[in-house]
Amino acid sequence: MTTVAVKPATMAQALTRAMRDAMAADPTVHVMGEDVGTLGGVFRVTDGLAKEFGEDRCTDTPLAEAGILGTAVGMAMYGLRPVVEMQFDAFAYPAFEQLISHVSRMRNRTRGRMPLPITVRVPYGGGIGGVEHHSDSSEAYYMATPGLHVVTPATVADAYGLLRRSIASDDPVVFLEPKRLYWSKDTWNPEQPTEVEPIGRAVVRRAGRSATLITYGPSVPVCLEAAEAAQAEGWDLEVIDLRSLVPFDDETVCAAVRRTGRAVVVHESTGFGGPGGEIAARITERCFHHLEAPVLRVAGFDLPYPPPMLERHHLPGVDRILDAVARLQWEAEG
Amino acid sequence: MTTVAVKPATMAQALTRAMRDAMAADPTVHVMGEDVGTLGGVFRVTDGLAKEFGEDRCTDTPLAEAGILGTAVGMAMYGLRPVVEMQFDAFAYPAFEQLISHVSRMRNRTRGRMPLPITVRVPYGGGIGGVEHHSDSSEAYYMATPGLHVVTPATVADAYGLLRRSIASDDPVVFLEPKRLYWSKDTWNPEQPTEVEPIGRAVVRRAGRSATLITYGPSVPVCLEAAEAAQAEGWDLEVIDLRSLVPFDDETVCAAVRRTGRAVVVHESTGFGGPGGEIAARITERCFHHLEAPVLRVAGFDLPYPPPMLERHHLPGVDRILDAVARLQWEAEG
Amino acid sequence: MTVMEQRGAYRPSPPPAWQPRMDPAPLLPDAEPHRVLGTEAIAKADPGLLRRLYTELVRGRRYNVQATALTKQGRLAVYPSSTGQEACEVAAALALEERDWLFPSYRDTLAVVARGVDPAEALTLLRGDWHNGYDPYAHRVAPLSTPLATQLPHAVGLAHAARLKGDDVVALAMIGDGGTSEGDFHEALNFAAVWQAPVVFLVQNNGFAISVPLAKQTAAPSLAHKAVGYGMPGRLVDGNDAAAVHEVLSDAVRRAREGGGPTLVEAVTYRIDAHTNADDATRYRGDAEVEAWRAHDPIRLLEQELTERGLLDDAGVEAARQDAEEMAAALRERMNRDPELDPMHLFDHVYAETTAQLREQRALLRAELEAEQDEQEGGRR
Amino acid sequence: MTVMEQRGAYRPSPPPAWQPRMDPAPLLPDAEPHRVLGTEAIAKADPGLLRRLYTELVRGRRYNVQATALTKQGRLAVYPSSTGQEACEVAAALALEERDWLFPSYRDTLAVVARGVDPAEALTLLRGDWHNGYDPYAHRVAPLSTPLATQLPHAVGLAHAARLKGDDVVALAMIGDGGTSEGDFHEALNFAAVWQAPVVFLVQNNGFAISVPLAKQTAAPSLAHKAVGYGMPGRLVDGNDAAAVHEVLSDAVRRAREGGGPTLVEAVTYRIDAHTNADDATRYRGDAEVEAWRAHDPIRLLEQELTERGLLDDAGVEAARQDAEEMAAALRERMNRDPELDPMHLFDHVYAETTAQLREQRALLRAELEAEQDEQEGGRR
Ligand SMILES: Cc1ncc(C[n+]2csc(CCOP(=O)(O)OP(=O)(O)O)c2C)c(N)n1
Ligand SMILES: Cc1ncc(C[n+]2csc(CCOP(=O)(O)OP(=O)(O)O)c2C)c(N)n1
Ligand SMILES: [Mg+2]
Ligand SMILES: [Mg+2]
Repeated sequence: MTTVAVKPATMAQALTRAMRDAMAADPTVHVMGEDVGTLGGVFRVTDGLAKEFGEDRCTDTPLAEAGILGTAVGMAMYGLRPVVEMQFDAFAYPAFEQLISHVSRMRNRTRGRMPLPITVRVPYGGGIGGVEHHSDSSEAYYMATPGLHVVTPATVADAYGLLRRSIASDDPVVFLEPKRLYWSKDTWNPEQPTEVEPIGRAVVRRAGRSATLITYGPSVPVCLEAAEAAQAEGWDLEVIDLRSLVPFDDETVCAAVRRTGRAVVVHESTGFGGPGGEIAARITERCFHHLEAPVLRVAGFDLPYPPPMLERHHLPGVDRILDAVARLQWEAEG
Repeated sequence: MTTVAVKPATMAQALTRAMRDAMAADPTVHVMGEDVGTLGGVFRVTDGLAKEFGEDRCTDTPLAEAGILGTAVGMAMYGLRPVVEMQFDAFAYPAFEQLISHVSRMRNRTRGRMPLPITVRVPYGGGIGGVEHHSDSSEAYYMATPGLHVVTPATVADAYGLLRRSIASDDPVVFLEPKRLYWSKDTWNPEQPTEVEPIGRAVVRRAGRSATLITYGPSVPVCLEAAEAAQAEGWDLEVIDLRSLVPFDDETVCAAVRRTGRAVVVHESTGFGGPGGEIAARITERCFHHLEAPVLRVAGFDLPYPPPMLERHHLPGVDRILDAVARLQWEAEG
Repeated sequence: MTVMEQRGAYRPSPPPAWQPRMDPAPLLPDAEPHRVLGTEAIAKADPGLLRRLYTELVRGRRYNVQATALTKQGRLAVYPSSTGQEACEVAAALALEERDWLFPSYRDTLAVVARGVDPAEALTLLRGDWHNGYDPYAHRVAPLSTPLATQLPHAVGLAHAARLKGDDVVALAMIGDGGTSEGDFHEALNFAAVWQAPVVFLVQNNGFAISVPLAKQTAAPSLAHKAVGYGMPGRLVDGNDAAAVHEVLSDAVRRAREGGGPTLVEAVTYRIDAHTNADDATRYRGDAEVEAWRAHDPIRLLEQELTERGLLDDAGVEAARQDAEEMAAALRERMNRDPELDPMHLFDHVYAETTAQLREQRALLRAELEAEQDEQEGGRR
Repeated sequence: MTVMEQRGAYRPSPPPAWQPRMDPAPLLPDAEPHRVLGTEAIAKADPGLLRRLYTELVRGRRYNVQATALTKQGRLAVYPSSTGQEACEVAAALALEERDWLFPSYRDTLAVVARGVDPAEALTLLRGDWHNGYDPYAHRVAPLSTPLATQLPHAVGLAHAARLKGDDVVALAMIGDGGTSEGDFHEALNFAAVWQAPVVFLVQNNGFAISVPLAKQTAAPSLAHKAVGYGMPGRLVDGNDAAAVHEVLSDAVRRAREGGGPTLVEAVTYRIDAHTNADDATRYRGDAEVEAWRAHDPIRLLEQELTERGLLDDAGVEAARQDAEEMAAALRERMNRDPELDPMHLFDHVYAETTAQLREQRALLRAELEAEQDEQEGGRR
C-alpha cells in the first residue's frame, strides 16, 4: 500500500486507508462502483484497493447506480458488507428507489432478520467548480428516510474513524464525503489512526460563549473561520460539528444552545426543506426558554445548485454567517 | 361524461373533472401513466378520459416510472402539457432522477427558454389499509427540491381548483393527492366549479383564538375534528390548510401565529426531516417574539410506514394533537 | 484469476480488422414455446416428478381460492391471485435445491409456499400485521417484493456473493411481463451477464400488467428475446405446462450452477382471476379470452397427461384434492385467529439499536396507550 | 385510430395454438460493422456530401483541440473531448433535417456545433457561467445532458409528441457505451418501440466509460443486439467511417420519418483523448491500443478516400484547414473574453414567477454585494 502518505494526510487518503483497513480486517467488506477498481475512483479515494485485494473485492461495476446498490443489497443478504461508491451526489438519484424502498427498510420489513450492512459513499457538496449535477447537497433526502444513518466527516481523522464505524455498522449508512475537503490536510497519522466515538455523537470544534454555530461537513471549516473573524466583533462563537445527521445528537447540541442562548445552523444544502429546518425546530422545541433569539439558518439559496462561476454567491460564507450572528437580537440582552 | 356525479361529489370525481375540463379546454393537455386509460386508474381518477379524448390523449404507458416522466419531459419540450400519474407514492421513486435532475431544473438550466409545464399526480399518505409501499408520505423529498411546486388539496373544491391551476401552471407541479380523502364527499357542484386562488395561498379552515394548527392534505379533517374536540377543553383552535407546500404562504401562516401565539404543525409524514421542521423553523424565525411556546409538531413516527394493522398508532390522531396543544405552556400565560 | 477475467472479453477491435463477435444464434429463443405435456418429450419425464407437480398444482390452486376467500372475509387486506399460473409458481420452487434462493415478486406467494414457507406466514404482508412474515433465511426466500423488478438486482447480488464465496448456490428471480419494462430489470440482467452470476430470471408473461395488455408493454418478438441484448440465452416455455416449465428452469439452474451464467426464461401463461380482489377485470378484457385460457388450464393439462399415461387414477385425484383441502382448512383456521399485535414493536427494528429519538417516541406511544386503557377502564379522559 | 392501434399486437395466444411471432432476423445487426470508405459502397456516395463531411471533420478535430487548450488556460472548467469520434459527431448532426431534434450527451458538444449552435454558446456549461448556453429551440438541440442516458426518454417523448401533432419530425439521441447500462436507456428504447416513435438512438461505443472497458459493461454480442429485445432493428457501423455513419443514420432517420419506428445504431469508435482533461488514461489503457486506433483515424480515412478518388487535392486540404483555423481563432477570441456575470440572475429562472421567498433571498444577496462594493470602495466593513 503505497498511496497513503504518513503525515500530513488528506481526507481522501484517510478514506482510502479506512477502506483498506476494513478490507484487511474483514474479508466480507467489498468495495464497488463506477471506476473504483483500475482507476481508483475519479477522486482516487479507492486508489490501490483493487491492486491489493483483487478485482473481486474492489469491483468496477457496469454504469448503473440502481444496479450497483441493488446488487449490493443482494450481496449484503448473503453476508457481505458492501461499500458502494456513487460517483457524484446527483448520480445517486437513479439508486433512490433501491435506497428508500429496500435499503432503509429491509431490517424493519423482516423484523430484524435481514439487516443490510451497506455503506453508500456519496461525494457531496460544491465549491469545487463542478459543472451542473456535480455539486448537489442531497442530505435532506436521506435525513427524511428512516432506517438510514447519515454521516459526514469534516476532518481527516473523522473521515477515517467515521468510515470505519460506518462500514462496521449493521445498519445502512449514507456516508457523505465533502468533495471540497478531499484535499484538506491534517497531521493525522495513518499508522495510528485514532478511534472515534460511535456514530451519532456531535463534537464541539470550538468552545465559545456568545452563540453556537451548528454545522457539518464542508461548512465546518467555514464556521471555524467565521468564529475567528467574529472575535473582532466581540463575539465568542462556539462551533459544533454534527458529524452525523442521523442519529441526531440532541444532547450535545442542546447543551451548547442552553449555554449560549443563541444559535445559527449553517449548511450548503438549500435552506427550504433542508436539514436546518429540522435542526432549528428541534432545538426550539427543547430549549425554547433558553433562547434569546430565534435559531437562524444560513444555507444555500432555494435554487438548483448554480454554475461554478456563480457558486461563491450561493455558498454560505464567513460574511453571511456573521450577518446572521448579528441578527441574533443582541440588543435584547440589555 | 357520465362518471361525474352532480352533487355531492367525491374528491376523486373532482379530480377527474379537473382533468376532463383541462383536456377539453386545451388540446395540449395529455394524461399518461400506468392503467390510466382503459381502466381509468387504480383509483378511477382518470375514469372516462380515454373514452372521451382517445388513447393518444390519455395513454396507458409501459410500466416504468422514469420512462413515463422522462417521456413527459420530451412531450413538454414539444409544447404539450403532460399530466403524469404515479400509481402510488412509493412507485414515484424510480422517477426520482428525472424529477430532480431534469423536471425541476430545465427552466433554470435554459434561462427560462425551456419551461416544463408538467403535473405529476402522486396519490400519497396512509390510512387506507394499504400494504407496504402503498402509504408513503414523500412530500419532504419534493419540498427540498427547488424548481418544483408542491400542492395538495384537502377538500373536494380545492381538488378541482388546485389541479386546474397546476395543469395550467408553466412550472412543474408535484400534485399530492391524499388517498384517504379520495372518497370524501362534499356538496361541490361540478357544473359550476368554483375558482380557486392561485397556487401558493394557504387558507384558514377554522378561525380560532387559542392556538393555530397548521396542516395540509389528509391531516386537515383530523385537525378540524381535533379543533371541535378541543372546545370541550376550553381551547378555541384555528386550523390552517396550507394547500401548497411550495410556494409556502408565510403571510397567512405568520399572521395567524402572531394572533394566537401558539402553533402546532400536523402531518402524517415522518417528523424528523419532514415538512414540519421547515414550517416550525420559519415560523419561529419570523414570529419569535409572538410565541408563547415553541412551535410543536405532531407527525408520523420516524420509522418506515407501518403495516396496515398498526397504522392507526402511527398516524397523527385527535388525541395526539390535543396532547400537543396541552403542551403549549398555557401556564405561562398566567 | 478474478471472476471478471474468466470469460472472453468483448472489445471493439481496431478496424479495419474486425473480430467476429459472439454468435447470437444460440442465445435466441425458439420460435415456439417449449412444451412437454402432449408431446414426445413427455417420454423422458420422471413420473415421480410429474405426480409431485400435480399434487402441488392442486394445492396451489386451492391456496389461491382460499386466500381469495379470506379477502372477502376481511382476513387479508388484499390478495393477488396466481390462479392459472400455478405451473410457473410450483415449478419455480421445485426447480431449486435447498441451498438455492428464491426472489419472488408480489404475486408469487404460491412459489414461496411451495418452497416450504409456512402458508400463513407467507400471507403476513397481505394480512397486514407486519410487512414480511417469514424468516428469509429459513428457506432462503427473499421477502415478496412489492416494488416491481427491484428484487432482480438483489438476486444477482446474492448469487454473485455466493459465487465469490465458493458456494454453488443459484438464485431464481420472478417477475411479470409488466415488470420487464422497468429499468431495474435491465440493470439486473446486465449485471448478471457481465458477472456471469448464477441466476435464473423467470418472467411470467400472463398477458397483462393490471389492465395493460402486453402489446402496450413491448413490441419485442417475445420477452425472451431480450436475453440476447445481455449476452445470455433466452428461453420460451408454455407456462401452463408444468413439466415444461420445470424442465426449462431445471436446465437453467443446472447451467447456472455449473458456471454457465444466467438465463432468461419467458413462461407464456395467463392470469385467470382479476389483478387482485380489488380489481375489476371486465373493464379491460372479455370473457372469451379468459375462457380460451381456462381450456388450457395447467392442472387439467397435467391431469389429462397423467391419466392417459396411467400415472393418475380417481383415487390419486381424490388424494390430491384431500391434501389440498387439509392445507386450506389449516390455513383458514390459522388466518381466522387474530394476529398478535403489539404497537410497541413499531420501534423495534428500524435500526440495530433503537435511537434516543425513537425511544422518546416509543415512550409517547406507550403513554397514549396507557391513557387509552385508563380511559376504557376508568371512563373519562 | 390511435397510434397504439396502428401496429400489430404481440399477444400470447392461448396455447395449444401458438401464433408465430415476429421474425427477429431482420432486427439483428450484421456480423460486421457497416463500412463505406474503401469498399464498393463508396460508388454510390454523393461527392458533395463527402466533401462536406471532410470539412466538418477537420473543423471538429480543431474544435476539440482548441477546447482542450482552453481548459489548460483555465477558460473552461472541463472538456470531454471527442477526438477520434468526429465522424459520429458530425454525421449525427448532418443526418438530420432542420425541423428535427438532436439530444446530445455530455460528450457531444461537437454534434451540437455541427448542427449550427454557436461554438462558444455550446461551451457555456463547460465554461461554467451558466448551465446551458444556447436556446434549445433555435436549432432544436436539447441541452447537453450530464446525467447519462436520461436524455433518451426526452427524445422519445418529443418525437412522440411531434407525431401526435402530425409533424414529421425525427429525434436523434446520442449516448455512450457505458450509458447503455442505465435503466433509462432500457425504458427509453421500450417506450420508443411501443409507441413506434420516430427516434434514432446512436450509441457511440468508444471502448470505455471513463476507465471501464466494454467487457465490464456488457456481455452482449454487440450493443446493437439490444435492439431485438425492444422489437426494433439494430445496426452496427464503423464509427470512424463518416460516410458509413452518415448513411446508416440517414437511413434510420428516413425510416423513422416514414413511420417505420425507431432504430438503434451502434457506432464502433474510440476515444483517443483521456475521458476529460482531468482524467489520466494511462491508468487504464496502453499506448499500443491508442496507436492502433490512431491508424484508423476518421479524418485520415476520409482524406485518403477523397484523395484517391480525385475529390480532394492539396488546395482542398488547405482550405479545410484554413476554415478550421478561422473557427478556432474566433472561438479563442470569444472564450478569452470574460463572460458577463450577474449574480442576481441566480434567482431569475427557478420558477416562472419569482416567489416571495426567493425575492427575500435576492434582496439578501443584493445587500451583501452592495456591502462588498462599499467595503472595496470605502475601506472598512
Ligand atoms: C415500481 C412499481 N410500479 C408500480 C407498481 C404498481 N403495480 C403493482 S402490480 C402492477 C402490474 C404488474 O404487472 P406484471 O409485472 O405483468 O405482473 P402481474 O401483476 O401480471 O403478475 C403494477 C403496475 C408497483 N408495484 N411497483
Ligand atoms: C447517471 C450518471 N452516472 C454517472 C455519471 C458520471 N460519468 C460521467 S461520464 C461517465 C462515463 C460515460 O461513459 P460512456 O457512456 O461510455 O460515454 P463516453 O464518456 O465514453 O462518451 C460517467 C460514469 C454520470 N454523468 N451520470
Ligand atoms: Mg403480467
Ligand atoms: Mg464510452
